[in-house]
Amino acid sequence: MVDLINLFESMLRIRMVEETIAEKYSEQEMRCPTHFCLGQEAIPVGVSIHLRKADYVYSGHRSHGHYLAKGGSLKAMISEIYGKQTGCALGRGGSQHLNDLDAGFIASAPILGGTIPIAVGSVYSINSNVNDRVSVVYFGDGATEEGVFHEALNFASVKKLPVIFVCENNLYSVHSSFDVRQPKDRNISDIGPAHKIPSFRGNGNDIEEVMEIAGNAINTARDGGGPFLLEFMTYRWLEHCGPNEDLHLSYRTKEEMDEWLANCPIRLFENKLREKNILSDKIRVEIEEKISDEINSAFEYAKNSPFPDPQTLFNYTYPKN
Amino acid sequence: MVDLINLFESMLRIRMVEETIAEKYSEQEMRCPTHFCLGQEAIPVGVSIHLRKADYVYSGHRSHGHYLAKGGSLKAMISEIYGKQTGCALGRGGSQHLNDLDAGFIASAPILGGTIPIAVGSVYSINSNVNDRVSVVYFGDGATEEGVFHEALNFASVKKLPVIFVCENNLYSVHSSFDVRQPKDRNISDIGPAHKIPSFRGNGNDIEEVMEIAGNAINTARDGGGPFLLEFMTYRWLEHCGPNEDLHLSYRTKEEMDEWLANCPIRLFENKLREKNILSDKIRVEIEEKISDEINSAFEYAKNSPFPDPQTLFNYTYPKN
Amino acid sequence: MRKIKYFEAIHEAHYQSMQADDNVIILGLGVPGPTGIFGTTKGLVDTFGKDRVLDMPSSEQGMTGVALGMTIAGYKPVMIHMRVDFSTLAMDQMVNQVAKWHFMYGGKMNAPIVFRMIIGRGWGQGPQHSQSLQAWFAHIPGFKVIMPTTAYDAKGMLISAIKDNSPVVIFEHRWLYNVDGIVPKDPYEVNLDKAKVMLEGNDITIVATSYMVLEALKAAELLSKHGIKSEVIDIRSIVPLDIDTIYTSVKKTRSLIVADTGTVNFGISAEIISRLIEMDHSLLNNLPKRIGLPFCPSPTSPSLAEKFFPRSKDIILAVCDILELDEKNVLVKESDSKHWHDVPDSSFTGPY
Amino acid sequence: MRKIKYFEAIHEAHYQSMQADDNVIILGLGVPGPTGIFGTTKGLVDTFGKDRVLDMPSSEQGMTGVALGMTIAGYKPVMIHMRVDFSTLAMDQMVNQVAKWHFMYGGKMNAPIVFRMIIGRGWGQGPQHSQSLQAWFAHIPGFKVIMPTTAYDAKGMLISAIKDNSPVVIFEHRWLYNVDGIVPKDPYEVNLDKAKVMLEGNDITIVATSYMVLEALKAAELLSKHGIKSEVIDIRSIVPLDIDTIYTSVKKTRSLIVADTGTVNFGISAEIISRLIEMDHSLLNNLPKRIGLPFCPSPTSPSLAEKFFPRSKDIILAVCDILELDEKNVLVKESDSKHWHDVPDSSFTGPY
Ligand SMILES: Cc1ncc(C[n+]2csc(CCOP(=O)(O)OP(=O)(O)O)c2C)c(N)n1
Ligand SMILES: Cc1ncc(C[n+]2csc(CCOP(=O)(O)OP(=O)(O)O)c2C)c(N)n1
Ligand SMILES: [Mg+2]
Ligand SMILES: [Mg+2]
Repeated sequence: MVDLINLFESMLRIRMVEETIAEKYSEQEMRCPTHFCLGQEAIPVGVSIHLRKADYVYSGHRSHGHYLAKGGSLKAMISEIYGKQTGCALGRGGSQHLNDLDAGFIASAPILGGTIPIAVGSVYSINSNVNDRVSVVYFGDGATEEGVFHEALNFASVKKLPVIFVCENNLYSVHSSFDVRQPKDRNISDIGPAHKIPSFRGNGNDIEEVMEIAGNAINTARDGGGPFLLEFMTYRWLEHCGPNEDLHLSYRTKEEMDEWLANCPIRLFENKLREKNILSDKIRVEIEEKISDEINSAFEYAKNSPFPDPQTLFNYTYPKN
Repeated sequence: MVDLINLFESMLRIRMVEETIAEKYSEQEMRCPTHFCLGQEAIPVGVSIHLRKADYVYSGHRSHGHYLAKGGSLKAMISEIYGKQTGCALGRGGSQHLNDLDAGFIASAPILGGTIPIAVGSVYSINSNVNDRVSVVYFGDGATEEGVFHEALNFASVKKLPVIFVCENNLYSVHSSFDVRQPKDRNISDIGPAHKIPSFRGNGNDIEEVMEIAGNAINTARDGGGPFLLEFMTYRWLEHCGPNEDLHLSYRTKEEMDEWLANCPIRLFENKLREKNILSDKIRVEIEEKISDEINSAFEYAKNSPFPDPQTLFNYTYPKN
Repeated sequence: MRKIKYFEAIHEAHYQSMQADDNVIILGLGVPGPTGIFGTTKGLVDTFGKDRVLDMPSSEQGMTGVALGMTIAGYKPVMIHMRVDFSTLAMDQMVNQVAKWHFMYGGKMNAPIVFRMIIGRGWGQGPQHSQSLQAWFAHIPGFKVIMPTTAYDAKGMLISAIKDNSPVVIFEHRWLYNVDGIVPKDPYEVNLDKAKVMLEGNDITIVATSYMVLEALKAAELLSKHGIKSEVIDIRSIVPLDIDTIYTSVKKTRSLIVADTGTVNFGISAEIISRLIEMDHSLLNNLPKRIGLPFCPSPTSPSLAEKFFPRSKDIILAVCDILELDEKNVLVKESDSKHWHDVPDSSFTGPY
Repeated sequence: MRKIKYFEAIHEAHYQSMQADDNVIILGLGVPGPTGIFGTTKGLVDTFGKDRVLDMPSSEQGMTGVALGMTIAGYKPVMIHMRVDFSTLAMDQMVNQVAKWHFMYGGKMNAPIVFRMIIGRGWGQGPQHSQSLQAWFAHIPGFKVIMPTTAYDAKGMLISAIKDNSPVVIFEHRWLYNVDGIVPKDPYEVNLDKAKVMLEGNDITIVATSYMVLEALKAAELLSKHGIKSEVIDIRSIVPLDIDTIYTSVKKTRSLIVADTGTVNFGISAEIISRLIEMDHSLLNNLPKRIGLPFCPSPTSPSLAEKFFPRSKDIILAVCDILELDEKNVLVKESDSKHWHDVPDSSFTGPY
C-alpha cells in the first residue's frame, strides 16, 4: 500500500526546495540557467512511487522534481546549482545536468529531446530474458516536436523495450502556446498508437490519477509489455527559466494562471488527505519542519563547499583508459 | 475523363527508360549511383495524372519515375545521368539530383527524408487566400524512420498546407526488411492521424486504386483541405542501387519476388485495357515504337553532349548577387 | 549621430528589410513572442503579422527544410537559433541541402536564407549552451559566414545578408547585444567580405572575431599605456576571409595574435595563420598565438568558466610573451576573486 | 606473413573484439545484411546473433542516442555510417551528448562508442555522398579522431578504439578497402595517438591522411626517380595529433605539404601548419602547400570530379612548385583523357 503521507511529503519537499532556490536566486550565487517546476510536482512523485532504485530516470532542462522524486541527493543538487565541487556533476553541469547514479537518476540535459533516445538505449539488452528494469524519461510538450522523439518511440516499439515516455504537457514552450507549434486538437498521447505504443493521458495535477496511470504502465512494462507513452496535463507557474512570475509578459492570461493555481496539485491532495483525516495541521507542520531542516542544511553544505579548482578544468575531457 | 491509354503509355515509358538505362549501365558511361524503380511505375503515374504543371513534385534517391511522370525532360535526365553539361543539373548532380523547373519537378536528393520538409515549405504562403498549388513529395518506407518526416508532418498540419506525402512502401530499405526497422504490424498510414493528417493506404501496383486515392487527396488539398499522407504498397524488382537483380543476396525470397512480378502494375493494367478492348497489339506496338524512338534520341543526345568544362568547377558554389 | 544598442540595430535591420521586401520572413521559436529573441524581433509581429514573423515548433531540422522550401515560393527567410548549439539538430538540412542547393542543381536553384546564430558565454550556460561553431560552417563550401562586432555592422551586414542570394550564417555574441554604437537611421549595407582595422599600430597585430574584438581593444588600450601599439583587426567575415587586410597588417608588425570566440583546435584561427604562411613563410618575427576556448567542453561552475573563457588579460599575457615584456608591469591586478567575469556588465543578473 | 585486405582487417577486428568482450555491439542499417557494410561486418551475425549485430531504422539521431544509452547498460557500441554525410543527421547526439558525456557529469559517465565513418570519392557519389568531415569532429573536445590507412592499422586501431573509454570517430576511405597489407592473425592494438613515418627522406615532408597517404607514396616514388627524397608521414590520428613526429620531419626538410581527404578551407591541414608555426615561426624554407578538396561541393560528373579530387599528380605539382623543379621533367603524361580517375581500380564498375 502506498503511504499517502509520504506522497504528500514528497511533493511538498519539491515545492519547498524550489521555493528556496527561487528565494535565494537573487543572491546571485547560483549562476546558471535554472528552470523551476513549481505547480508540476505531482507527476514525478506519482511516477516515482512505482519505481525501484535500479530503475533509470532521465530528464531535460526542468529536472529538479524528477531528480528529487527518484531519490537524488538534495545536497549534491544544490551544490551543483551553486557550481561547487561537491555537486552531483562536480560543478561541471549546473542545474541542467543533474545525475545521481546511486539513486538511478541517470542524466538530465537541456537540449530538447536529447535524453529520450538515451533512455531507450539504456534498457536495450542482448539477453532475451526479460530485463525487469524500466526506464522513465520525462520531457515537455515542446520536446515532442523534435524528430528524435519519434525516432525513439519507433525503436522502443520495434524492440519492445521497457521505456515509459512521460510527457509533461504544460501548454507552453517558453512563451509559445501549443497551437502555434502543434495541431490544435491533437493530444500528444495520439502519437503513441502511430508507433503501436499504448498511450494514456491524464490530469497531471491529480497525483492519484498520475499514480494510477503510471503504475499500470510501469508494471506492465516491467513484465515485458513494452513501452508506454503517458501525457499529463499540467502548468508551469513561474517564468520559463528563472525564479520570477511572468504574467506581465502577457503570453498567457491571469485567468488561465488563476485557474491552474486553484488546481494546485499539493493543495488538491492535501484537501483530500484532510478529508480522510490522514493529514492534520500538526502533521503538516512536522513535515514542513523536517523538510526545512533538510533544505537548510543542504544550502549550508552547498554554500560552504569549495568551488572546483580551476587547475582541474581539463580533467574530464577524456576518461582514463 | 482520364485517357487510359495515356496512363498506360506513361507507365510503359518509365519502364522502357529504366530498362534502357539498366541495359546500357554496364557500358560504364553512366558513372553515378543509380536507383531503379522497375515494378513501381504505377504510383507516380497515378499521382501525376491529377497534377498541374504549376504543382510541385519532390523526390529522393529513386526518382526517375517521379520526374518523368511529372513531365520532366527525358533528354535532360539521361544527359544528367551521363554527367553531361546538357543534364538537368548541368552534370553536377547525376541520377540523384534531378530537377526540371519548367515541369514543376523541383528537386530530388538522396539523403533520406531530406526533401520532405522542403516540399512543405514550398507551399507556405503569407497570403491567407488559398494557394491552389499543391506539393507532392515521394519517399520510401525507410525515409519515414527519419525524425524529419514527423517534423514535416507536424508543421504541415499546423499550417494546413496543401502537401501530399506519398510513401512508396516497397518493404525494404536496402537489404533490411520492414520488421527490423519498424513495428511489425503498423502501417505507415497510421502515422498521419497522430498529426491530424488524413491518411490512406492502397495497392501501389494497381494504378486505378492509386489514381482514386491520390485524386481525392490532391483535389481536397487543392481546395484548402490541408495535407494528406498516402501509403502505397509496392515492390522493387532490381537491386537497391544499380541495374541488376539481386535474389542471390537472399535477403528476400524468390517466392516473394515471383508474387510481385506477377503483380506487375503494367501487365495488370494492360490486361484490363485489353479486356475493355481499349488496347490492342497494334496500339501497343505503336506506343512502344514511339517510346523507343524517344529513348533512342535521348540517349544519342546525351552521349553526344559535351561534358562540363572542368574550368567551370567553381561556377556554382555561390550564386551571383 | 544616433547611438543605439547592438540588439536594436539588428531589430532595425529586420524592420527595414521587411518593409523594403515583402518576401522577407523571420522564423524561430518565440520570434513573435513577448521577449522577441532578446529584443531583436520584438514587436515586429505587430507590423508584419504572424505569417511573416513566424513562431514555430522546436523542429530545427524540419524547419530548416521548410525555410529552404520557402525560398522556392519566393520568400527570403531569416531563421534564428537562440543558441548555435541548437543548430546541430539541423545540420543535415543546412549542410547537405542549403549549402549545396545552388551548386547541386547546376545553378538553377538559390537558397537565400539567413541563419542568425546566437553565441555567448557566462552565467553557467554550460556544455550544451555555449559553443561557438563558426569553424564548422566555414568548412562547408556554399555558406557565407559573418560575425559582426559593432552595432553599425550588425545592422548593415544583416541587411546585406538578407539581400544576398547565398545562404549567410551570422554569429551574434550575446555580450555584444547591449553595447551601443553609432548607427544611421536609414537602411545601409555593409559588405560581407571585408575585415576592418579597428585600431592602428605597428608593434603587433591582434586579429579577432566578434566579442573578442572588444577584449582585444581593451587589451590594446592597456598596452598602449606601456608604449605598445597594437593593430586590432575585426575579421567580420569568416567566409569569404579578407586575408589581404590581415596580411598587410602582419607584414608591418611581423607579430600575430588571433583571438576567436570558438575552440582553438581546428578552429578558424588556424586557417588564418595557415593562409598567411602560405603567402609568406617568413612573415613572422616571432611565434604567433591563438586565443580561444581551450580543449574541453564549456564548464558551468563560475570558477572553471573563469579560466575557460579568454579575456583581455589573456591577450595581454600573449602580447607580453610575444614581445618579451614583463607582464607584471602591464597587467592590472584583478580586483577580487569573488567577482566573477561571467556577466557582460553588472545589469546582468541571470538566469540566462 | 599473411596479407589481407583492409576491409578484411576491419572484419577481423570486429570479430576478435566481439569474441573478447561480450559487451561489444555493432549497429547500423544493413550491418547483419548480406553485403555487410562492404564486407566489414559480413557474417558476424551468424556467430554473434542479431542482438549484437544489430540492424536498425534509418534514424541516425535517435540511434546515436540509443547507442549512448547502451553504454549505460554496459555495452560498447560500434555505430556505422555508410557515408559520413549521414552522420550530419546525428550531430546533436554526437556533439552535444556523446562528446561531452564524460565531462558534463563530472567524470561519472563514460561514452565508449566507436563511430565508423566511411568516406570516399569517385563514381559520381556527388554532393551529398562524398564529404570528408574529420575537421568537424576534431574541433569538438571529447572525441578522438583517427584515420587508419593501412590494413595493419585498420585492424589494430579499431581494436584499440573499441577498448578505449572515449568516443572514437574513425574515418575509413572506401578506396582503401581493397588494398592489402600484412596483418597478423592474433588480436593486437595500435596506439591512437601516433603518426607514422611511411617513407624517409630529406628534401620535403609530405604529411597525409588516409587515402591521400597512398597518393603521397605514389608521388614520392615518381619523385625519387628524379632524385627528390620525400618523407611521407601518415598522420593516422587527428585527435590527439602527434605534432612532434611531424615537427621532427619538417625541422629536417624545412618543406611541407599537407594532403588531406577533406575540404582544404578550415580543414585539418590548417591546424597542422599552425601548430608547427606556433612551435617555430621560421621552420619553413619555402611556402607550405595544402592539398585537399577545393572550395565547392563535390560534383557528380566525371569531368568535374577529375579536377575536384586531388591525386598524386597534384602532389607532384606542389613539390615541383616548392622545390622549384620543372614539372614537365617529372610528370608522366597521363595516358588518355577518356580514362577517368573515378575508380580505385579497374575491378570497380559501379554503381556505388
Ligand atoms: C534543441 C533545442 N531547441 C531549443 C531549445 C530552447 N529551449 C529550452 S527549454 C524550451 C522549451 C521547451 O518546452 P517544453 O518541452 O514544453 O518544456 P517546458 O519548458 O514547458 O517544461 C526551449 C525551446 C533547446 N533547449 N533545445
Ligand atoms: C540519412 C540517410 N541515411 C542513410 C542513407 C542510405 N540509403 C540510401 S537509400 C536507402 C534506403 C531507403 O529505403 P526507402 O526509404 O524504403 O526507399 P527505397 O530505396 O526502398 O525506395 C538508404 C538507407 C541515406 N541516403 N540517407
Ligand atoms: Mg511545455
Ligand atoms: Mg523501401
